[in-house]
Amino acid sequence: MSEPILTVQDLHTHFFTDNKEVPAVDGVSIDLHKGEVVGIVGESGCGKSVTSLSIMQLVPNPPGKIVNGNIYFKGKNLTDASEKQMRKIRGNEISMIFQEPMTSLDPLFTIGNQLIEAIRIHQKVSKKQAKSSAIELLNLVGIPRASEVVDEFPHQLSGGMRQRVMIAMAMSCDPEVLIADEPTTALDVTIQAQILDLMRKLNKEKQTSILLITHDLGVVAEMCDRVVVMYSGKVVEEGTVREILKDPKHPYTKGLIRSLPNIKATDQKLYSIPGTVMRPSLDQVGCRFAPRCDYAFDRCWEENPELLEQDTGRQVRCFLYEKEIERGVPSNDRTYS
Amino acid sequence: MRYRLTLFLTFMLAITLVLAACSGDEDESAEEVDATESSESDGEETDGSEGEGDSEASGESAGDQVLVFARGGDSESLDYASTTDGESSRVTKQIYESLLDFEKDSFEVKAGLAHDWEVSDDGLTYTFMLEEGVTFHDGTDFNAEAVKTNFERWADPDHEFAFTDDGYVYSMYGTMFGGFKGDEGHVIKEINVVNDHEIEFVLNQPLGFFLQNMAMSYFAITSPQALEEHGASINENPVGTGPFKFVSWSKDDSIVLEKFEDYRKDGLPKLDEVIFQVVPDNAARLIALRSGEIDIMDGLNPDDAAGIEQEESLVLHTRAANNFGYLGLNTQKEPLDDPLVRKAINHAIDRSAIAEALYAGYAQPAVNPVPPGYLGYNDELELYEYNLDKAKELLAEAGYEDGLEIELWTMPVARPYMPDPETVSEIIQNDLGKIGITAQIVREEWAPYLEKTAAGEQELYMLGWSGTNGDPDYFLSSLLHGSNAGSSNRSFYKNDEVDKLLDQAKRAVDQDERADLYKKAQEIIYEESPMIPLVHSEPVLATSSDVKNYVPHPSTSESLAEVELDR
Amino acid sequence: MLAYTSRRLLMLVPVLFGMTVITFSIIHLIPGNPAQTILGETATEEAISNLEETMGLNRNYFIQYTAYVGDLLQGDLGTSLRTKASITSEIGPRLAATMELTFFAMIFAVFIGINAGIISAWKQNSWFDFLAMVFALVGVSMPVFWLALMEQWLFAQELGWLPAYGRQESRNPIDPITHFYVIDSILHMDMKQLITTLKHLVLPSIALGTIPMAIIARMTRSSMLEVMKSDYVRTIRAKGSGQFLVIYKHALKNSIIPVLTVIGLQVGVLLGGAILTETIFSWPGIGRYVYEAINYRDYPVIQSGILVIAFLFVIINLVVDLLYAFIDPRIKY
Amino acid sequence: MTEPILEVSHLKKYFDIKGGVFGKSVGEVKAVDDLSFTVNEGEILGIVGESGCGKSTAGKSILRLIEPTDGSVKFEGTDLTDLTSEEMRQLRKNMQIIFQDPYASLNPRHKVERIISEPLLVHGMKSSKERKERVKELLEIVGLEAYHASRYPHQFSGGQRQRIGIARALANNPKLIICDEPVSALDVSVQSQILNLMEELRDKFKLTYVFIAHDLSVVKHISDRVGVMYLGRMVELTDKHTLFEDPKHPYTRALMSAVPIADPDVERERIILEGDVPSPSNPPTGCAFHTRCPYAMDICKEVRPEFENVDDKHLVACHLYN
Repeated sequence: MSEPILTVQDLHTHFFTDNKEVPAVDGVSIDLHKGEVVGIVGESGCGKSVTSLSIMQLVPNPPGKIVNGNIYFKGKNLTDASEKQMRKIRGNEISMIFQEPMTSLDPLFTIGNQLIEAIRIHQKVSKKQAKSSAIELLNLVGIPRASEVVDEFPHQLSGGMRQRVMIAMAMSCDPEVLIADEPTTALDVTIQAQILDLMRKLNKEKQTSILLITHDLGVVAEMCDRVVVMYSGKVVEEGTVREILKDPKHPYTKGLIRSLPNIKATDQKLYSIPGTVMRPSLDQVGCRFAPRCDYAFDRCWEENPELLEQDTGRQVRCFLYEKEIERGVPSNDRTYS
Repeated sequence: MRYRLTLFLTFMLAITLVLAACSGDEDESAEEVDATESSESDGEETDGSEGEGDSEASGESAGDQVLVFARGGDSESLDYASTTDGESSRVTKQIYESLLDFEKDSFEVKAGLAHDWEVSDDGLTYTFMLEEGVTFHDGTDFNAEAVKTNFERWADPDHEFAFTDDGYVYSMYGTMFGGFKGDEGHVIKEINVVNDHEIEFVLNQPLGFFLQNMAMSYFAITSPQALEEHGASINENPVGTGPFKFVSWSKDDSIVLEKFEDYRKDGLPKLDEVIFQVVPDNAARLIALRSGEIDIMDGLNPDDAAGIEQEESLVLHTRAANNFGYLGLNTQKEPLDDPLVRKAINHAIDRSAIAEALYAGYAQPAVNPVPPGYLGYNDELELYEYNLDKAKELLAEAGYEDGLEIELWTMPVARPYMPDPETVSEIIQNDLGKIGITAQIVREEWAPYLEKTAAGEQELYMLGWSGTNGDPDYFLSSLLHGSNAGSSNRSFYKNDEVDKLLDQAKRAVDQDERADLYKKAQEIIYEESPMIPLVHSEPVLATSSDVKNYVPHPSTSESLAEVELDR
Repeated sequence: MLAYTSRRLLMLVPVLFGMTVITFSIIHLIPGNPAQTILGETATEEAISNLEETMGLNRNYFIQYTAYVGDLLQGDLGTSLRTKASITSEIGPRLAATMELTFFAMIFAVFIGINAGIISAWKQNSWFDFLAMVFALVGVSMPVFWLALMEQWLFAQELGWLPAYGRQESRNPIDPITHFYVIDSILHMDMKQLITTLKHLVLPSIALGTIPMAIIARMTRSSMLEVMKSDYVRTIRAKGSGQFLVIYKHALKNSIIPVLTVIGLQVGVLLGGAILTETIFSWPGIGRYVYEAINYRDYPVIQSGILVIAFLFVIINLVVDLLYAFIDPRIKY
Repeated sequence: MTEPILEVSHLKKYFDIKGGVFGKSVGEVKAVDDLSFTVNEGEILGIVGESGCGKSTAGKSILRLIEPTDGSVKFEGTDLTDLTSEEMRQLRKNMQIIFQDPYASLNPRHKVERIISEPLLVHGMKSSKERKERVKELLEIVGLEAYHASRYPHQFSGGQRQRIGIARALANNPKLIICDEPVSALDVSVQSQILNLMEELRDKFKLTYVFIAHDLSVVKHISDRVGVMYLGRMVELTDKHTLFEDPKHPYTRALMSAVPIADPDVERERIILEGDVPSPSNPPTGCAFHTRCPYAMDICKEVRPEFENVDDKHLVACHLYN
């Protein structure tokens, strides 16, 4: 495989509130290759959104700050980039769409105005040209009556339509990387299907790399090539989508999959992970999942497990697999993509 | 769109700041601009008065003889006879003239539009010889017919120029001449035009202060043609014979008068322009005076007066007293019907403390219910001594050695003679307490206060009186004549002897005789103490030291004809 | 928008009716005989009954009210008892004076207030933010008369830069056309007069505008902080736009709505409540007109003044509401 | 089967749209439009649909938390729509509701103790000691600790708050609970805890649920029968196995195919519906779904299909089956 287009290396983003330092992202590393769709999965508070904002250098500061780590985009380290350099990258080479299409558009400006703005920030085109490309973009993302919609305001559109507008905006400069932060969570299933379809199409046609942040394993299964599972600010497992869903290794991933009510499954009692999600903390010693883990043993409480890596790229952060991986036990097939 | 507006606002603010900053050298540059400017504005002004362009230009170049007189409030009306407002007569005094005039600093009568006058021995016929060759500002001639028209206008509500339907009431005429046409007490029987320059007033009964009245600014002469032309809006378009003619009035702001070139006295007026400027706030007015924006400021805070005296560029003036505030005693009510109690109270009030507390010393403790300097002011009487022992003695004599309780009604509004009624009532309450009188302060709204005191519901009460024509009758009769009990005599004082003296004085023509009669009346009043005069306030004002020949008149209205600026 | 506007205009009718009832009642609510109150201590009984007759005070309330409203509808506010002049013609120039002052005071307040609020929000917790907010707090609690006198003392007396009083130089008055002197001096093509007029506006505008400025600054700041946290601001930043665009285009427009409410209210307050400033700076405005009418118990003027101020207040708030609808497309017309 | 505990027939809820110069009503939003179904004792009826289909409005109208426009709701034979508000208040003891957002539905200024004991007080438990006991008991039932009673809502996680909401609903031993999206705000791992809890409680207290949700897999997991709503109407209703194995209505089918499944091996035909749900203020004529239906026929545009039995106890509103 070629060089990754985007590399997150040992990222630490901490939040400083009320004399407390919260390591929201605690040593996360992710690679994203050209044309690839990588999912970051985890429950709320696991640090997946902060990771994406860190890549864009949009973590609200204060209270948040990247305290350590590097983010390489096409070889350039974004953590060293100035605000001005970042502005050239944002929306141009790396775009982002957000979870809440209802609130992510400025309610006081027309769709067209906001799209034109996005275009004209990065491209020297006239307003008229920008408007026609805005209409083109709206057509591209499947908005009917695009030439009318440009002059409408966000509140006149449904959630699905707004998310399409967000995608159009994100695609306006043909970015190489699209970061989608829970793009369909707020949408209905039938609309979610439309949006996922659209994103897949863009990925195939324009070879846009997508970093898809979601809590929905179903969405992951439909969209992603590789998956990173996060828990409490740390990556606990990484692998291909098949590896993760069919052969989860980390007890957390396992629990997560088992606790899903499955539309195809029969009536048995759902499995549930006991306890509640642990907020990241600097004081924490040992594995962060230990308090909820069925397999936890003494060592888990005392020592922080390292991320173990197989040469296939499969990674797990769990003491249970130390031996297995040392022995080089092959994982399930790697052909799936 | 939003930030285009912001940019506009930035621009506006920048301009304002630049204006503020570059004002230092504005004067020189203004000169240059003015040359081109005035020619331009001349061309554009079509309906302005003819002389305006010239006077403005000359005003600019001469610059000096434009006097700004700053005062606290605007004039009510420039029709002097239909108002009693001092700020109005201050201005009309410059525009209009009466048949007679007062001396510069007193109420002594001198010639006005009439250079001479004769009184018949019975005091019923007054003949005035009028100045010849006098014209009104509108160019029409001043003559006896004009005088007659004016007096008839005031006397007869049905007169074509009375403007009764527009709310015009000539209350001062009614007060001074005993009522209006057809009223029983109306003193003017007929007015006869002898010839163009001689006019004769025939009275029903003698009126001791008739000449005094003729000098009042309330009875000045308006051009009959202007009355014809302006009708009821004569109050905004005054046309008289005075040293200055009216130019413009911007309400609550300024009244501009300019020199009347054809003024009957040669060489007068000296000023080219007079501007009466309203600057309501005392402190702001003083700042404006110090910064040279104004030349005369009326209504100085007594507290600031001492400071002015130190400043070289400013001159402090005092206006002679023309009013007094008093503590009234309802002589019909027990225990105030006893003169001993009244005298006891009179001895217990510390007038100097009041004068000091309220006027920083710019007031005189009052002896008589007439201001000093008035005809017949009795200067032989001495101030009731502030003597608590004597007061207690008198109280004991009256049978109140154990003290008594009494109501003290306090005014709800400030008046020139009583700038802070609340404080005065507290001082009085405190003083009375010292001799065992417990005073209960009663507060009423202004209208009920006036109605109830006129009805005699009060015991002790506070009020005051301000002079108009400078005649003692206006004080003594109004306040203490038995016939006025229940209206202006709220002490309900009835003393036949005093009434008789006042009536005689009102009818007497000889001024010395009148003075004697008033002095006698004051003696009795002094002894009986129906009211306790507190203080005569002496208003202070300041001018820039450039202002010459300025003499404040006790009536508040002085002619500025002789004033000049020396800078 | 048209339907919304006309609906709002229709809603004015009962408001105006209520206003006339209140102003009409003023004269009958004071204790004692109004005629006595008006005429004061030297009034004769005859004068009192004359005045009652002229003012129609002896007729029944309903007839008086009908006559009052009838006159109002013809644009006749009555006659001032004190000056005997038509109130309609007297009130015009004063209204112009007040409106001109209010306009400039609000420009000052809005410009400084909004910008200070924006910068404070932008540089939250910086020294500027700290200073600006301390200043705003002081501004809100500073007595207007004190500020005004300090201004006069410093800029008029000590430095001599700016005039202490009035709308124009006493020695060189303007020939009024509209009574908005800034407009008048432009109409006269008189640059010098314009400069003079503007110079006269500086100190009173600052005195009058300081409290609204402080209120607007605080309001803008908190409103901006709220908006800056919003999702769409994040979106705009993710598009790669600079702070200036974010703040002056998007955040400002979004945060202006609560600020607009404050501006509307403050304009109303300034129109009616500028008595102190108008007195100290000798500004012949409507506040002083009514205040003096109260002193002289000139009831027709009090009634009309209050009515006009209330009317303006209602109109301004109507304009503010229409502006909301103009700025925010979500408001249903 | 036993008598139905709840019988909803022809329930309608229209909201007025205000507008024009005088703010008159210029139209209606037909949030719930002629909804009929029954719920048997001890049963869990799931209601699914996308946002705006009227499922939450239906839930609230049943309890008369908002007044229905028309139709009747019978609870154990009593018609709720005829009751006075006082009678209704009495009856609410037996019928409770749990909301989606546990945080918004708990007063943030009250302690848990007060939140749970309030319905007890309302329904006549005067003794404060008794109430304390009951609160403790309820907290334990929903898997919390007794000491939690003295805390404020913000001190809890989302799942714990939903447990508090459930405890409050259970306070007066209701027979019927309407669950309005009770787990959709929760994380997956917590969601399963709550679902399990709800199932346990149903068995333990013989509860009946009307379970409103948009997540098909959740509904399928918990329900006995499932109704599918579209634009204020029920389009299909049957027991869950039949529904999920043999969905009849084209909308139901599309809905099911749209649910992503967390299994990369599952291959299926996906039906992607065009466009959005039409506005309920201006619903299409005839069958409301015809604008997006891949099988739409001419009749669908004109005639509104009846909601009738197709197979045994399988109600469908579609012209394809009539």
